[in-house]
Amino acid sequence: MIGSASHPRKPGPSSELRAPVLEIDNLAVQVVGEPPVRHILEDISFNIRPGEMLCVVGESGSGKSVTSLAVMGLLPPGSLRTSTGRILVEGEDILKASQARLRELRATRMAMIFQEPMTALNPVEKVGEQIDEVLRIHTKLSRAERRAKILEMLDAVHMPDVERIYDSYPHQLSGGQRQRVVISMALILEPKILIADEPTTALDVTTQKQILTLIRELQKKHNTAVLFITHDFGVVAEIADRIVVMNKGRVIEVGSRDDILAYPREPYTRMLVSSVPSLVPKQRAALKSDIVLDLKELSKTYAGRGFFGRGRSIAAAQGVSLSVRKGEIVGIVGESGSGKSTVARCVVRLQDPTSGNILVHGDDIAKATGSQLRPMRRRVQIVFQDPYRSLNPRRRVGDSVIEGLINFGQRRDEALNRARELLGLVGLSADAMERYPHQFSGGQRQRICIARALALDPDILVADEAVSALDVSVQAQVLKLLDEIRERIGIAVLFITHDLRVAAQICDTIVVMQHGRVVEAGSAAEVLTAPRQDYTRALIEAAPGRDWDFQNFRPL
Amino acid sequence: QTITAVMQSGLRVMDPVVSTAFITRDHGYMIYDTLLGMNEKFEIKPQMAEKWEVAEDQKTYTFTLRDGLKWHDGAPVTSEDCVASLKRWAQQDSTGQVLMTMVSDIAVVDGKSFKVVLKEPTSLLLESLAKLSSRPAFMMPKRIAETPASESIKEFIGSGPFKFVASEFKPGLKVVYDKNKDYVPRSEPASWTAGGKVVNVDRVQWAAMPDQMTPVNALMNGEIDFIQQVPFDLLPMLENNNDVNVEVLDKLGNWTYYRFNHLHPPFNNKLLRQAAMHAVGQDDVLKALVGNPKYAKTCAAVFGCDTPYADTYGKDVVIPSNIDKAKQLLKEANYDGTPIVVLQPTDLAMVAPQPIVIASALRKAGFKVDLKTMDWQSVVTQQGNQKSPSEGGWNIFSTYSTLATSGNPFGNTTVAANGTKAWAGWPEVPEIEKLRLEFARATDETKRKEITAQIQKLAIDEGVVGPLGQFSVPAAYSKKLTGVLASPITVFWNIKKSDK
Amino acid sequence: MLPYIARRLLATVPVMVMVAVVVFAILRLTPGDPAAIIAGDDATAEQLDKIRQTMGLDKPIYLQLVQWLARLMQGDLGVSLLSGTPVLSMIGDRMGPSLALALGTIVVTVIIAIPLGIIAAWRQGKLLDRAIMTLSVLGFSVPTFVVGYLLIYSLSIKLGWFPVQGYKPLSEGFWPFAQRLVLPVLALSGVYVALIARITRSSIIEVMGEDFIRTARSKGATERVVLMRHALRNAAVPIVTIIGIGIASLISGVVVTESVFNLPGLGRLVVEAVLARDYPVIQGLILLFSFIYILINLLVDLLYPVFDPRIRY
Amino acid sequence: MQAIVNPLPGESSGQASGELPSTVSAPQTASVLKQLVGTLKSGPVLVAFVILCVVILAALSAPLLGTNDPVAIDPGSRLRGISPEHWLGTDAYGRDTYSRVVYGARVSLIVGAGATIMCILLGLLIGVVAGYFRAADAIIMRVMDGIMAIPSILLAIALVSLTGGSILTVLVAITVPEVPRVVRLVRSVILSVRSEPYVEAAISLGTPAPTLLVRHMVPNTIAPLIVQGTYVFAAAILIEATLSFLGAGLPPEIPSWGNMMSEGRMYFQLLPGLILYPGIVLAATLLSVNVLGDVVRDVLDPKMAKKS
Ligand SMILES: Nc1ncnc2c1ncn2[C@@H]1O[C@H](COP(=O)(O)OP(=O)(O)OP(=O)(O)O)[C@@H](O)[C@H]1O
Ligand SMILES: Nc1ncnc2c1ncn2[C@@H]1O[C@H](COP(=O)(O)OP(=O)(O)OP(=O)(O)O)[C@@H](O)[C@H]1O
Ligand SMILES: [Mg+2]
Ligand SMILES: [Mg+2]
Repeated sequence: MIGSASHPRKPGPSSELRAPVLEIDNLAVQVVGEPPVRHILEDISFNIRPGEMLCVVGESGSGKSVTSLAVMGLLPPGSLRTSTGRILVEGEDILKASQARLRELRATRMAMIFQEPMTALNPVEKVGEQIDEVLRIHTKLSRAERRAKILEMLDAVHMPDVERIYDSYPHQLSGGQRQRVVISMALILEPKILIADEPTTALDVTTQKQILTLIRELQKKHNTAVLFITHDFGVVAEIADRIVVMNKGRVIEVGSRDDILAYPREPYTRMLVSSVPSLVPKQRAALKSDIVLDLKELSKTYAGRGFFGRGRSIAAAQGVSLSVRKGEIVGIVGESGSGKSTVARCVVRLQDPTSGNILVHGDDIAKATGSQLRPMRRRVQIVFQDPYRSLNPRRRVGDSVIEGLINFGQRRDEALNRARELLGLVGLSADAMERYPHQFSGGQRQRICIARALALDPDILVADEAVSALDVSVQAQVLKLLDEIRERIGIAVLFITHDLRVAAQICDTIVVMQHGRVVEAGSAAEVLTAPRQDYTRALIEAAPGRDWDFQNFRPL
Repeated sequence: QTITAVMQSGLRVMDPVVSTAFITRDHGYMIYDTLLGMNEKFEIKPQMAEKWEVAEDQKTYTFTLRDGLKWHDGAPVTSEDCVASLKRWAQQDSTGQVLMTMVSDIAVVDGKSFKVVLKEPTSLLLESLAKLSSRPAFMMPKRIAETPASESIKEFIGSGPFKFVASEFKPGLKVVYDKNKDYVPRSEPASWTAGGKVVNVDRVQWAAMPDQMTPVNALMNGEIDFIQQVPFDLLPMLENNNDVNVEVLDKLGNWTYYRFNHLHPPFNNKLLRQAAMHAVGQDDVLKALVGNPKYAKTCAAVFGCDTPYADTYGKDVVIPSNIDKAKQLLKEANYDGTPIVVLQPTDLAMVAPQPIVIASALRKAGFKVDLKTMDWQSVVTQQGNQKSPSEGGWNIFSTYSTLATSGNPFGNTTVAANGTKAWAGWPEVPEIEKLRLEFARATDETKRKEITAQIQKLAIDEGVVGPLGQFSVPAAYSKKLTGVLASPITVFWNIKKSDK
Repeated sequence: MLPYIARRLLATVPVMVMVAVVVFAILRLTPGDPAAIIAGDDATAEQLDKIRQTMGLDKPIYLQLVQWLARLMQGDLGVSLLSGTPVLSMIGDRMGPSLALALGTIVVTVIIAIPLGIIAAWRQGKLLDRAIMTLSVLGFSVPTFVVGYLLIYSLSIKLGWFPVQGYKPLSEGFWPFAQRLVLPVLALSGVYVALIARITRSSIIEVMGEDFIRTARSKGATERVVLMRHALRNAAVPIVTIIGIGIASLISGVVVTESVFNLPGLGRLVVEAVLARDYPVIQGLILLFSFIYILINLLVDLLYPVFDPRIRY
Repeated sequence: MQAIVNPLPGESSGQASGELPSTVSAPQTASVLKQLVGTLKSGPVLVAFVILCVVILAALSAPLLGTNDPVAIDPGSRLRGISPEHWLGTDAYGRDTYSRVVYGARVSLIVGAGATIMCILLGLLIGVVAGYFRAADAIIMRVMDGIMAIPSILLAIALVSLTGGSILTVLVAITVPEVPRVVRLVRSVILSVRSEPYVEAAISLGTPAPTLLVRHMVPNTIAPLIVQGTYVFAAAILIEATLSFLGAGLPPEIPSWGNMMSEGRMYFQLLPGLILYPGIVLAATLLSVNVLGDVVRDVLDPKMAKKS
């Protein structure tokens, strides 16, 4: 084991005297049923003291969630089980506890918040009732008492109009509100330990900030120990007392926030931390090349549902104008629902714009249909956010990459040669052609998607959150790749992201959208360092970990 | 007291003049009465008529009605009613139509009597008025009898022993009859449709059950009292039951037969018809259809065995299955392999097995057979199709009739042989047509027997009809019922029901 | 909501017209002649012609269709060719037994199938699950009439618990009514129980993989609560859909059951009418069936919001 | 919402381009067969497989299995019990029950498989059109509603009297009312797949609609179609029995398990074997088809497999 989990170098001031509420000791988790024992977790040891905020970081698949589920006793019974070790909650080993005892402990001693507020709540039950269920299970309070307590709790998580919220269904609430409901549910019985598994990943930055502040506040108030799982180093820099770094099912390093971020001992930790993109935009010379893509007053209104539904139209993009030059990367940023994807989808004509022009090298493709659209497809390509669903799982990678070429009449063997070249370009070996998507990691898949998009030699590449689903380390590689390609073939890129760090790293120009409108546009340096709009400023301020320079392992 | 009887089909068409369906006929005997009846000795007896008088010249018959006859609506039965009823009936009925060619006048004499004037003497008049089946000459009130013969009547009022309860009638499901308290039965003992129709119960309710198993179960469970026709295959279930009587009531029974299509090859060739008749054996048919030999017997007579006109001519042709002989005839006739289209109904147990056995026998003899399955209704429609088999027509179909109907050359439509005007199959044998007319004119029984024997010979030799054998369908009834009469028509008078 | 229902009902008109026209065409193309049925099988061609004439069957088909549609507009479904009874009153007469049978079947199915499905989902992969699923396949492989005979033989004839056949309307008392429905309902339920138990199981298993189930567990809820309170309600929409489809397809199942148990219902009427080529009756029935079918679909759609508040009209 | 999608199990970080995760979870042509063969290790699956093979083999080699002519009647020896000449006795026409059960496998498998194939092909075709071409959708679905409202018995009787009873008419009568259900299923899958990123990627690569459908959308319908298919298979054989019961089924000469049971029902107290023997074979076959259908579905659709 690396690092001394039970003896942090610099224990937080408030927690050093007290006994840990959670102690994980030499925990191992294995897969059930497979004859060669496969361990998902091995040798996990760390602890948390009351009032402490312990962040667990690590790449996707490193075992963060499995660890937290093990603590809750919620490992999927058919597939995973703990093989050795102890998990002590206030001194009680929950691995030895009966199911009934475990149920008693849940929500009273240890509670959990999950990543997806959209799916973590039962969609068919009022949220008040769902919180109420916790009280019904664990307390003997009367109905009125419970209700009062819930309303009080909702108030404590800063919900407006708590009476109404109580009687709302999850789908009637925003993502942030739902996450507050989940938090209320978790904290209403004042558990000693709160496990938060990526509680803000699904939220946009401004909401994320509110939720982080809220957790912090409640933690202070009730002196709760929080096990906070995240892969976002910005968040870690913001809130952590101590940090546990995990990789491939093992704890790599444990230490105080400053130790890990400033003096990481393990090369892996160093690599992770230094991969976090900087918020400081790179200085680039303004481009004077030709304008490849020119959007003029582009608008898209989604009509209400069809024949039987009541019409409720949404103006997702309104009068969006922007232009992209050859070799330029233009970023579109903005909070969720601001219309970024809508613009992207109109540009590649997956959606028909309601009005406005899309000029590609001066040709308007906004109204092109059928046969007119076909030649245009060569010129504009898109890469999507989700690398796992962007490739047809039933087709070999090679076939996916050459699909466009074949569509435009190239011979198969020529196309295959070209595909090999392209895979080389994105850093994959030629034998990838014969394999299926599931045999690749997310980052590799995203490269395949990029290779596929490049196969047709497009003038414009639209990347809709193309790196959002990737780990920082992988993200850094893909960003580097995009930048290289831009340099090499001079492609124009429309880069959509909600992550200002990424935008700062890669974009020449940044366009800020809000409620379907462009509110600010300019060079990356201008927009990020001297924002003119309050909205832009708020976005930047909400970005977590702004005061930490990860590349250089120091605070700003 | 109510008797609940399950009849072989549901009553839907209620006009016994329009329809010849057995269930409609049975319904007719419940609510209507006939002028004359027939007893088990095949004797013609007065029923509504008090008496009839024949004039010297044998050409004028005067019928006088009994006293006390009343329609169900309370009106007295008059001779006007009877004349109107007779006229409507004669327009529609096949025997009636022949009769009318010999009648010069039907006229009211007074309120209680009317006369029929013939062009030439014939016994057909009395015979047709006493006709058991199908389309007996039922008497109705004049206003109803004036409905055109092709249009169904809408009011069901007769003078019979039961009254139709219109409010409880559910077409196809249920018919209810109340005892007609005003009915004056004759004093003679009841026998077939003659004699005193004494009703001993308050109600008779007829039901129809689509699945044959249901009535058998229901009778065993005491839910019903009477099953008109028990499927042969289910008989063992009832025969062992101590609460149930199984008995053949229609002692005359039925005969089953098949028809060739005389218009089209290959059966426009007499030799091939003969070949087929040699090939098909009655034993196999009867076993498949009836099973239990108690209820079946082979019979070559086209007018039925045990009837006055029974005849054995052709028994060596139609009874055994003589495949060798058939093969030989096939060769002689140079059968060219034209497929034989045999119509096979699937939804009616009484007619489903015959085509299968026929097809099997024909195949053995070397015929090529195409068994075409369809519902019975389609067979009925198809059989009238005179087109060639390749254009949707047929070569063979099979059905059955009651001997109560088929016992003479008029009731028996299968022997009509006037080509395309004849019944389905359209045989053209002018000699038979001549004989039939002679039969109508003959009044002497021995003469008639001679005529029918000649018809029998021609029918077999020419392949007009292929008799497949005779069978009786037993009825079953609860032992609570007593006095159930054996009769070719299912009758509900005379029956008593005890409570236990 | 109300405008939605109105729109939906309005949209049924073209479907029903289509069905009516198609069925009309099918019927008239099918050989078979009501006149022959009325007159009996030894009627002469001349007699048949006369009968056809009086019933208007000699007119060209399109004319018959137009006349039928015109009368339909006035709410007149015509009269049975055979008995002369108005079609509407025939249908009215036969409605009760079928409705009772169908409703009874649904109730019994739901009462049996859903718990079975829940148990199977709960014991997923275990012996009990396998047993239930195997039984449900067996339920699929025994024709309704065989089930019917077995029930009659064992429960009526041998044990004498129930009458073997017949129907008594509710107005003659509940017990006589219910007593005669038990066996048919059981016989008919077999297939549906099998179907719905399977759907319930797989829907629940699907829901059990959702995140909110994990949330519920992390609250300390027992498996029973998780299953009954969280999983079942979320699985309701697919289950209700299948029940809806099931009801719509009940019509065919009803035919056999009504035959075996001699229930005077619509299923029998349709077979009788088809076999007798009683055109007006068939047409009326088909219209009724398609209307019922559409109504059930609508009902199912209206039920969705009850189970899933996200669905709104 | 910027949902960070949780990776599938088995996806480790893999920064180096050559590194491959170990667990295999998605479908893949080469391994599908291997996986299917692998499932035979489980007892019930093996039993199901063997039963189905036996039934199919029996159907194929019916004349070699000591059978007599299944159509040959012999009214003289009707309704016999088990005997050396008639291994399972005889029916009401004196036909050999054993031979009819064996030959019945042919017909019943043809009816089941035929209806299934016709339903799936038609349903797929219509469903794809409805799901993909939005303009056609409303009309197609209304027509499907209409078809669903026509009871299959009516159709069967109409067809049987129009063309005579035959396997084909029975197939059509069974298929037509079932098709709308398959159409609905396919349509819903197509609708949901339409917005899958890989489909959108293919669109933006200029893939023409037919290729798009065949390559990227239709394969997603296979797993649910297999489940639906096993249901149709069972339903077809049962509906055939029901049609025979109503007298609108296969010609009684042609042996099928369905019409054997329907014909045998009259003797169910006298000679229960007439229902029992075909019934047992039918149940075993359906059970096997179901088990195997589930297995194939699981292999093709790992998402479902994980859950059920
Ligand atoms: N039920 C399971 N059966 C088998 N393996 C599993 C199961 N659940 C998770 N794993 C494996 O355990 C490892 C750790 O998964 P875990 O979900 O804890 O990762 P994580 O660190 O939370 O990743 P992420 O940041 O993507 O959420 C992964 O390799 C995953 O494939
Ligand atoms: N197909 C659609 N039909 C109706 N409304 C839509 C559709 N797609 C998007 N919208 C709505 O349009 C608005 C803009 O959506 P869009 O996806 O462009 O936002 P975004 O900026 O990409 O958000 P995110 O960062 O969450 O991806 C949102 O309110 C969304 O709900
Ligand atoms: Mg995780
Ligand atoms: Mg977006």
